[in-house]
Amino acid sequence: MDQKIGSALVVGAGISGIRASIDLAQMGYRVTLADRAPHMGGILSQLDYQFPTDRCGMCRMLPMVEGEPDKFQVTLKQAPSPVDPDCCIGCGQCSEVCPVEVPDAFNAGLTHRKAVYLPVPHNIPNTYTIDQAACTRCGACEPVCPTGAIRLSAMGRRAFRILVVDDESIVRNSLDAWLGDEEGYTVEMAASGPEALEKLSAAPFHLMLLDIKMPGMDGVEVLEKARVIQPALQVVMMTAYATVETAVDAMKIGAMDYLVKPFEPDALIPKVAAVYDAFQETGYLKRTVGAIVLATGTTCFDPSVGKNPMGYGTVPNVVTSLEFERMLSGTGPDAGRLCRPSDKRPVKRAAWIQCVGSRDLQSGADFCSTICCMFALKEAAVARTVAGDDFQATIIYMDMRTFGKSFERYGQQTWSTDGVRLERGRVHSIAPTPGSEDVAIRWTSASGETREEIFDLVVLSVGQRANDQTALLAEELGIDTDGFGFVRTVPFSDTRTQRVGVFAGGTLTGPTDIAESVIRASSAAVNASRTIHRAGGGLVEKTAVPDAYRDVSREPPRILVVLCRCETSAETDSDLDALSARLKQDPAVTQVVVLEHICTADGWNALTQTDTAGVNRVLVGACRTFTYGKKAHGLAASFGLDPSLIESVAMDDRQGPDAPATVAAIMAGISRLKNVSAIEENSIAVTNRALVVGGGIAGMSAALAIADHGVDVTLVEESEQLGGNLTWLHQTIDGAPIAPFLDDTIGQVDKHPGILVMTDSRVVGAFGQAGHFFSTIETAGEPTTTVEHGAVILATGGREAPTDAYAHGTSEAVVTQRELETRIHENRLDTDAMKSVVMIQCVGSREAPRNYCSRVCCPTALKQALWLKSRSPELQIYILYRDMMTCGLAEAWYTEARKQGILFFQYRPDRKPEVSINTGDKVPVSVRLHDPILDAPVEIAADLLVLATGIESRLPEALALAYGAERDQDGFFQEADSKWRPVEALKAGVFGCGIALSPRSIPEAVATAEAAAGRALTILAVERLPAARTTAIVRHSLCTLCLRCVDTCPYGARFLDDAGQRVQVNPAMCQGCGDCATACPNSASIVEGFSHRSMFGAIEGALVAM
Amino acid sequence: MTQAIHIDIKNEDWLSGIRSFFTTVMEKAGIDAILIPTRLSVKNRIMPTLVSDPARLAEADPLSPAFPVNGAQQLAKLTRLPAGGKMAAVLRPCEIRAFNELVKLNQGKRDDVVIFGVDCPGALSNSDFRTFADQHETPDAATRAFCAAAFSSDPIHENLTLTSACRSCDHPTPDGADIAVALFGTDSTKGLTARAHTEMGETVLTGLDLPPAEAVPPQQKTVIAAMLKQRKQYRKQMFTAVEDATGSIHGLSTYLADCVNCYNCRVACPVCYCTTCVFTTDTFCHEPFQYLQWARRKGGVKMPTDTLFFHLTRMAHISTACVGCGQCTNACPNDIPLSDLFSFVAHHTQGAFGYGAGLDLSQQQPMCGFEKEEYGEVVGLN
Amino acid sequence: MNPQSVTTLPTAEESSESLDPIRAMVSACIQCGTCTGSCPNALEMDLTPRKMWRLVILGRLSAVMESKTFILCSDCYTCTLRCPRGLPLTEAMEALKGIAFARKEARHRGSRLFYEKFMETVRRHGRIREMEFMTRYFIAMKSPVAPFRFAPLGLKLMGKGKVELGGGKSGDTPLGALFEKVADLERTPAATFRKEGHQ
Amino acid sequence: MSYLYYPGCSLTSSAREYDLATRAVMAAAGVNLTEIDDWTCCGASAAAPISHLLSLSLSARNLALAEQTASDGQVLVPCSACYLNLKKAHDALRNDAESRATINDALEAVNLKATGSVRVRHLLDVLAVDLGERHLAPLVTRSLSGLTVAPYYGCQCLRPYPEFDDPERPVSMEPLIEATGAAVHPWEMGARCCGASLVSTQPEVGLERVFAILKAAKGADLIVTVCPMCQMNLDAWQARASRMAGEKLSITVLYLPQLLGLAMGLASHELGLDLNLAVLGDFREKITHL
Repeated sequence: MDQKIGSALVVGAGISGIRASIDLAQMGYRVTLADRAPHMGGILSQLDYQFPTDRCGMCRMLPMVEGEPDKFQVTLKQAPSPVDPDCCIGCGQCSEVCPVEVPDAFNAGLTHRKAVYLPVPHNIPNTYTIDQAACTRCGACEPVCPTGAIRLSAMGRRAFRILVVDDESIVRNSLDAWLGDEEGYTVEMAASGPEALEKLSAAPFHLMLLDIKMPGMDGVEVLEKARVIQPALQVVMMTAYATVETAVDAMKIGAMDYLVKPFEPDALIPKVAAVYDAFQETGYLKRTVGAIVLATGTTCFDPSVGKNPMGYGTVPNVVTSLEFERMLSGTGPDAGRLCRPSDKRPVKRAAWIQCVGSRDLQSGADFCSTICCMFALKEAAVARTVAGDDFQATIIYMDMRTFGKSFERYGQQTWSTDGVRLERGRVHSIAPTPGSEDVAIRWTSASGETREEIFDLVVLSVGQRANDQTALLAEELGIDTDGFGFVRTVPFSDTRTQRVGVFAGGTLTGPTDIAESVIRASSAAVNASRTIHRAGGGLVEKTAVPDAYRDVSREPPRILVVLCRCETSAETDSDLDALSARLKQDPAVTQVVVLEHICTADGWNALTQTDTAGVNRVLVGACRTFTYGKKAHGLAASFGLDPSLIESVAMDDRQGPDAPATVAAIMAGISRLKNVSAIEENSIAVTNRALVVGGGIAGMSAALAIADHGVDVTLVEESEQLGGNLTWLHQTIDGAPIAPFLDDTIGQVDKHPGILVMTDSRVVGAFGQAGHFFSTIETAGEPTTTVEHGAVILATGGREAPTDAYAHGTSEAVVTQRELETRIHENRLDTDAMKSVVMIQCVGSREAPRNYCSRVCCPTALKQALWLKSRSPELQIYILYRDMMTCGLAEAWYTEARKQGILFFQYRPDRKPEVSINTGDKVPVSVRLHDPILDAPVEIAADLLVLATGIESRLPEALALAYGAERDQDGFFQEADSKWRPVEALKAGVFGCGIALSPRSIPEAVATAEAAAGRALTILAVERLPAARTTAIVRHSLCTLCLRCVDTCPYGARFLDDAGQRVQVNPAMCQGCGDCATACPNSASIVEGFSHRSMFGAIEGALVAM
Repeated sequence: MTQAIHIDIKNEDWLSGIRSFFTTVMEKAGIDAILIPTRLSVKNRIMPTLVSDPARLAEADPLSPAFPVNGAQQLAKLTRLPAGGKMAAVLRPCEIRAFNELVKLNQGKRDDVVIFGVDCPGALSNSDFRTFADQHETPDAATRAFCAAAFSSDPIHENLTLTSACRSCDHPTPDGADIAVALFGTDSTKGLTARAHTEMGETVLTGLDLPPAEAVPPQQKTVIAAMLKQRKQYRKQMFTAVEDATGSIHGLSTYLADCVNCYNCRVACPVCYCTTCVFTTDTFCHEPFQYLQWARRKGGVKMPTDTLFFHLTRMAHISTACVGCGQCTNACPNDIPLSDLFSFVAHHTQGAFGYGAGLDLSQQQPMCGFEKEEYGEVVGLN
Repeated sequence: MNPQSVTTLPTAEESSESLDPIRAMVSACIQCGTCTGSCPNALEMDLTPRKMWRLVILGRLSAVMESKTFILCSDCYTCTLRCPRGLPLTEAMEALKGIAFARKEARHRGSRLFYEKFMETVRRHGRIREMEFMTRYFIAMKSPVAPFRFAPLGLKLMGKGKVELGGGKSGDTPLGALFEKVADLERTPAATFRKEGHQ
Repeated sequence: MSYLYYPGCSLTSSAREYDLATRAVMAAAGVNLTEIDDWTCCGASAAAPISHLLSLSLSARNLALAEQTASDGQVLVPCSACYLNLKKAHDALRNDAESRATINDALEAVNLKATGSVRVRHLLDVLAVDLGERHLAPLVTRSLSGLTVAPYYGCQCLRPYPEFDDPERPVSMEPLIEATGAAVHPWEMGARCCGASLVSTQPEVGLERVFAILKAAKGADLIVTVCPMCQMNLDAWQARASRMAGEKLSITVLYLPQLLGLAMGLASHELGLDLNLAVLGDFREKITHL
C-alpha cells in the first residue's frame, strides 16, 4: 500500500533535533532538519566524554534521513554552501592557502582556524566549509582545489551578474568600480547596443544598467531586443535630464526603473541591492509541513557579560566547563594533553566553581541548569584519567544535584576517589594573583571559616541559558516563552506548546540533561507524528523492494580494477602499468583500467560509464575513498552489482601508485572481493499490536500515543482501575489539579477504539522477539489469554517506599509525603490546629537501602510546604534536607519557599536529625538536629512530621526477564544506553517508561511514555523488520554446540533452539560485533562478509607488497 | 553416608584386589557398564573398554602403564546425550581433567556417570609400552613389575622411562574423580582405600557395604610431596629447554620442522573437540594462484604449507584447556615433542587467566562470556 | 553570643518581632556565605555575617544583639553587590544598628553616641561641625582617654585650619522641624516602610 | 557644561583641599559649578541607623533645593558618602511612590517638595565620563611622567550603584591618570573598603583596612582618592598604621582633582596642596622637578 507521506520540520540539529528527526524518519515521515550551524551535533559534538561511561556515545544513534514536504508553511533561509560536499575530498589545500585566521568556536575559542575549515574535526566523511562571515572572498582557495569543489565565485554577490551598457567609458569605469570593486558584484561592460546584445546571448545576467542615448542603437531598442534574449532580465535605464520622458516610456516596455545622470553611488547602490535581494529570495527554501519540532536548545551562560565577577577573559587560566571539555579532547587544542592555556603547563590542581550563571538572581537565573553538577563530576573523573592520579580536583558547589538515574552512584564513586574533593560553598569572584599565572580563590566553607586556595586552573561550571534565537522563533510561531526565555508548554507535558502542531524537544522547555533531552525529543517527535497522522499524512509502508542486482553467486570472481590517477607523468604511467601487470597476474582480475580524477564530476561520470559487462566485482582505487561512501549505492546501481561486490581502497596520493602501502591495500581489496558473496536481506514479519504493561499515567499515555497511529494496543493493569499514583495525588507544584487531568486521560483511553484495557490482569509469561512476541495474561476470575504483539512497553511504575524510620507508625503526627498528600486530598488536615511542621528529606534515599535520588521528593516537599503556608501563613515550616534537588525551573519554587519564610536546615547522612514522640498535652513531636551554619543544636517542636521516603520500583524481575529485559541494581528498567537510548532495553522491541525507568514527575513520565511509544512505532509502523546489514550466522555442519558463542554474545542474540540441536541467531538483535566468531574455534560462527579466506587474502595482499 | 571404604588386598596382589572391587561396584551400585582399561582379547594390548559383563573385569587393568588414548574423548562419546543406562569409568587424573574441560564445552556430561580415579605414577609412550610389555611373559607380570617399581617407597623414575608429560605432571592424584583409589604411600601388604569426593561418590560407596577405610597411611603425604618435588624440577628444566628452542620464529619452525600435517596430534588431543577442524575445511584449500604467488614471492614454498600455522592455531584454540596428558607427542609419527611445547604454552596462557584446566568444574573457561568492564580494565580507559 | 546554646523553634523569644522587617529582607537567603567571603571586616566579627543572618532568620534577637557584627559593618556594600539572592544586606545591617541603638544596648554605647551626637550637631546647625561634635561625643562617652585618641589628628587638622569651628562662612540651618516631623511620621506605623534591594 | 554643586560638610572643613581642587580644576576645564544654596548635611552614615526615613529626608531636602535651582539639573557631588545618600534619596523619590509620599510628608516641615527630577553625579563620574581624557588631556601643560599613581576608588561611589564603572574592578580613573602622563600602579585594592567610620568608632578593626591598602600601595609614588572619608583614613592614620604593620607605610595621598590640577599646571595653593596631611617631601621634590 502506498499512503500519502507526511512530513515534518525539525529546527535545530543538536542531539535532540537529530533524535527527533531519526524517530520521525523511522516512522516513515519525510523530515527536513534545519540548523544554523554548517554541521550537525550541536553542543554534544564538542563533548568527547559523557558519564557514566565517560565515553562519547553519539555513534550509538542511527544515521539521518532527509526529505521533502502538509500544513505549516515554513521558509528556510538556506545559505548555499560554497563548498560542494559531494566533491570535497577533505584534502585541506584550501585551508592551507586561506589568509584569514579566526578563533575556532568549536574549541571554544581556544584555538584558531582558517575561514575555510572543518566544522567538526573528527567527522567522517569530513568536508570543508567556508565561514561566510570571516571569508574575505579573496578567492585564493578556489584555484587550489583539486576537485573544483569550491564555488566561491559563484556565491552571493559574485553570482549576481550586472551588465553596464554605456558609450561613455567614464560611466562604465565608475560603475564597474562602485558595483564591482566596492560592492562585489560581477560586472561586465558593453560600449554599445550590439555588444550588449552579444554579451546577453553569451551568458545570463541578472541586471542591466542601460544608457538611453547611445550612437547607433539607442537604449530603448536594446531594451526591446534584450527582453527577447533574456526575458527575466531586470533593466534600469540611465538617462540624461533631457530624455527622462524616454526613460518613462522605457518603463512601459519592461524597464523596472531609471536613474537621471549624473548620479551618486548612493542613488544607484540601493536600487541594485533591491534587485539583488529579490534575486536572493529565490534561493530561499519553501516548505509545507504537517508539524514542527523545535529543538534549538540552549546556549551556555557567558560569564564575561555583565559584572564578570569571575574575571573570565581577564584572569588567566579561568576557563568555562565547555572549554575544559575541549582541553580534555583528543581533537582539542593540546591533542588531549591537559595543559592550561596561559603557559601550557600541565594542570595538576584544578577547581570547579558551580552555579556560575545558575541559581543566581544577580544574573537573572532563578533556575538550576541541571547538568553542571554531573558535568563537573565527570570532568573531574576524566581529568584524572587524562592528567594522572596526582591530579587534584576540587568542586565547590551549593547543592550536589545527583538527581538522575545512576547519578548518585556515579557521584559517590567519583568523589570517594581520593583526588576529588567536594566543598560545599560559593565562590563569588576571582581576582588575578599578582606575579603568578595561578588562580587564587576564596570562599566560606560549610563550617564557616573563610578559605583561600591556589589552583593551576579554575573551571567555571557555566549554566544553560535560553537560546537567543528561541525568542524570535517563538514569536514567529506565536508560542509563549517564560521569563527566562524557555518555551512554555501546556500542563502535564514537557513538549506540547500551546500551539497545536508545534512541539519542543530537548532543553528548549527548560534546562535538562542529555537523557531527558533525548526523551523529550522522541516525545516531541511522536506528538508531531500524531498531528500529521490525524491530518491524514499517515505512516508510510516501507516498500522493501531493493533494486534488483545481478545474482553473481554462481559465477567465479571476475574483478574489474579501476585505478584513479591524480597527475599524468611518464613515471606515474610506468608505475601504473607495472601495477596493472602485477594485478593481472591474478586470474580473478579480468581487467584493469586507469581513470583521471575520479574525485571530480567528470571523473565520477567516467567511472559510472565504465563497462562492467564481463565482470562481477569492482575494485576502485583512489585517494580518500571515504568520500565516496555516500555514493556507493549509486555506483552499485549503475553497475547493476550488489554494493557488497564493490570495494573501494585508498591510494595514498602523496606517493606513487606502486608504493607498498597502496599495492597492499589493493591486493587486500582484491582478495576481500574474491571471497565476498552478496548478502541477502533477512527480515522478520511484524505483528501490528503493542502490549503496554501498567495502567498508570505513563502506560495510558504510551497506549494513547501508539493507538493514535492506528496501531492496536492491549493495556494490562494489575489493579481494578487505571490511574496508578495519580489517583492519590492532589495537585502539582504549580497548583494544577490532578483529578481532571486523570479523568480526561482515562476517558480518552476508555473511548479509544484501538485500545483494549485489561484490569485485574497480570502478564504471567512471555517469549518472542522484536516484531513478534507472545504474552500470556491472567485476569482475575477468567481464563488466561495469549496476546501476540510486535513490541512491549513496560510501565509498571513505582510506589512510595515504606519506612519505620523517625518513629513512623508510632504516632499519628508522623506521616509520609503520600500520607500527607492523601490527607490534603481527602481534606482531613486541620491546618489551623498546627503551629509547626517539620519535613525530613532523603529518608532511606541516597544511601542503603535506596542508594539513588528519588528526584520528586524535594519538589513535593516544597509543594506541600507552600500549600500549607497558603492555608495558614502563621504556620512555621522547617525542611531538613541533604541537597535540595530542585533542578531546572523547580528552583524558583525553592526561592519562593524561602521568601515565604519556610526554614531550611541542611543535614549530613552521618549526622541525621533525631525524633522523639511526646505524650500527653505536649507538642507531639520533638526534632533535634544540628544546624551546620550556626554549628549549633536546634530543637523543633512539631505538630506534624513529614518524611520523604522516596520511590521504589514496581517492575517485577520475572516480568523483565520474560521479555529479555534487565533490571538495574535498584530494580528499575535497565535501558540500552543511559543517554542515547534511554527508553529501550538492549533487547530490541522491549521498552520502558514512567517510573519503571526511574523516579520522575508527571510531565517527565508522560514524556518517557511518548518517547517509548515513538520508539515502539518505529517497529510497529512497518510490515517487516529489516535486520542489520551485517549479522553473524552459524555453519551448523561445523558447530559442536559448545555454546561458547551463546555465553559470549553481549546482545543475547544467540540461543539454542527448542530441540537443543542448533544454535540460532536473531538477526534483528545481532549487531554483528563478531564476539561469537572470536569465541568459536572452528569458524562455525562467522560474521557475514568476514570469512577467514577473505581475511587471509587481505593479510596476504599486504604481505605481498612488502 | 560413607566417605571411604577399605579394599581388601591378599598377598600384595593389588590388581586382583582392584578387579574384585570394581566387580563389587558393578554388582552393588547398579552400574550397567564401566569404561575401564582392559586387555584386548585379540592381542596382548590394553585399550579403554566399555564392560557390561562383570566377568570381563578379569581382563581389566587400570594399573598398567599403557596410555594408548586419552579416555576423556571416549567418555564424552558415551555421555554426550542420554545413554539409557548408568555408567562408570576408571580414568587417569589427566583424563578426568580433560573430561571436565569437555563437560564445560557441552561435549560430555557427568550427571549419569560415576568416575573412578586411580593414583597415577605416570605412563609409557605407546612404543615404550610395547617394548616393556614384551619383556614380561604375562601382562599381569608387567603391570605388577611396573607397580612394584612405581609405588616403591622411593621410585627411580629414570628407570621407568615415563613420558616427559608424565614426568612433568604435577597432578598425579585423581582429585576430580567421584571416587578416588589411593595407591601412593600405601603399604602393599595392607589393603587400599577408595575415597568419595562427591555426593554421587558417597552414594555409590554407601551401597557397596564394604568395611570402612582404615587410617590414611602415614607415608602417603611424604611420598607424594617427594614425587612432586622431582616432577616440578623436571618440569622447570623442560620449560627452559622449550623456551630456548622456540624463542624465535626460526626456532619454532625448526622445532616443528618434521610436521607433515597428518593432524594426528589433533586427533589424539582430548580437548580438541571440534567435529570438523577448520584446517580440514575449505578455508585452507588455497587457490592454485595463491601457491604460485607464494612461490614467486619467496622463490619457493614448502609443501605442505601451513604446518606452523596449524600448530599455532591449535595452540590458540586449546592452550587454555590443555591438561598436559602428552597424547599429542604420543601420536606424532615424527617424534615431535609437542606435549612439551603445548604444556609450556598452556602453563602461561592458563596462568594469565588464573585458570587451571580441568581442576574445577565450576570455574568458567577463559574467553567465554562478555565482560562489559573488561575492555576498560585491560586498556586502562574508562 | 554562644551559638552552641540550643535554638528552640518555633521561636520562643519574646520581642523578636522587632526583627520581622529585617527577617523579611533576608528570608530568601540560601546561606551560601558569599557575604562572609566578601566582607572586609568579617575576620574581626564575632559572628560571621552568614551566621548572623541565620540567627536573624531564626528570630534569635538577643543573640544578634549580643554580637558586634552589625556594628562592624563599614557600609562598603560589597555583600549587597555580590549576594546571589540580591538581598539588601547593608541596609539590613543599618536596620540592626537601628534596633541596637533603640534598645540602648550597652555594648554598642560608643557607636550609638558617636552617631547620636553627630546627628545632634546636624539637627542644630544643618551641617556637621567637627569640633562641636567631637566634644559632645567625648563628653557623652564619659571616657577620659577617648579625646586623646583623636587629639593628634584634631591638632593636625586645626593646625591646617581644617576644623570648622562654626560661626564661619558656612551656613547655619537648624533642622529641628524636619527631625520632629520624621519622628512623628515614624511613630505612626503606617509609615514604617521598606524597599527591597537595589536592582 | 554646568552642574549644581553639593560640596557636603567635609569639604567645608576636613576636606577643604578637595573643594578647592574640584572648583579649580572644573573652572580650568571650563565647567561652571553653581553651589546649591543653603545645602545641609546628607546624614552621613550616622542618620540611617537612627532613622531610615531621616536619612532619606535629609538628603531629599538638598535635592529639593537643587530642583528649585534647576529642575532638570545635575548635582555634582565630590564626597562619596554624600553621593550615596543623595543617590538613595533620589532612587526612593524616583522608583518608590510610597517612599516619595512619606519623604515629602517630612519635607513639608521645611516647606520643600522633592520629585527626584535632578540627576545625582559623582565627581569621578563627571571627570571620567562627561570630560574624560579627550577633554582633559589637551589641558595638561606639565606631564607627570615618572610618577606612579595608585587609584583608590573606595566603596560608595561604586556600590551599591554601579553607575559609571565596574563595582568590583573599577578602571575609570586610569585614562585620567594616564592623561597626566603618570603611570597607573597595578593593584587590587582600588575598590576595597578603607574602614570608613570604623577607624573612629572601632579603630582596632578600621586600621586593619587602612594598612592593608597602604601596604598594597608600596611601589607607587602616591595614592589618589575621590572621597574625604577615604582620604582621611589613608592620610591621617599613616603613623598608627605603620606602627601596627611594623614597617613604614607613609605615602603621599592626594585627591584626584589635585593630581589633575598639578598636571594642568595649576599652582599648589589653588589646589590646597598644603592642606593635605600626607604630602611627602620626596613627592614635592619629584613634582617640582617635573
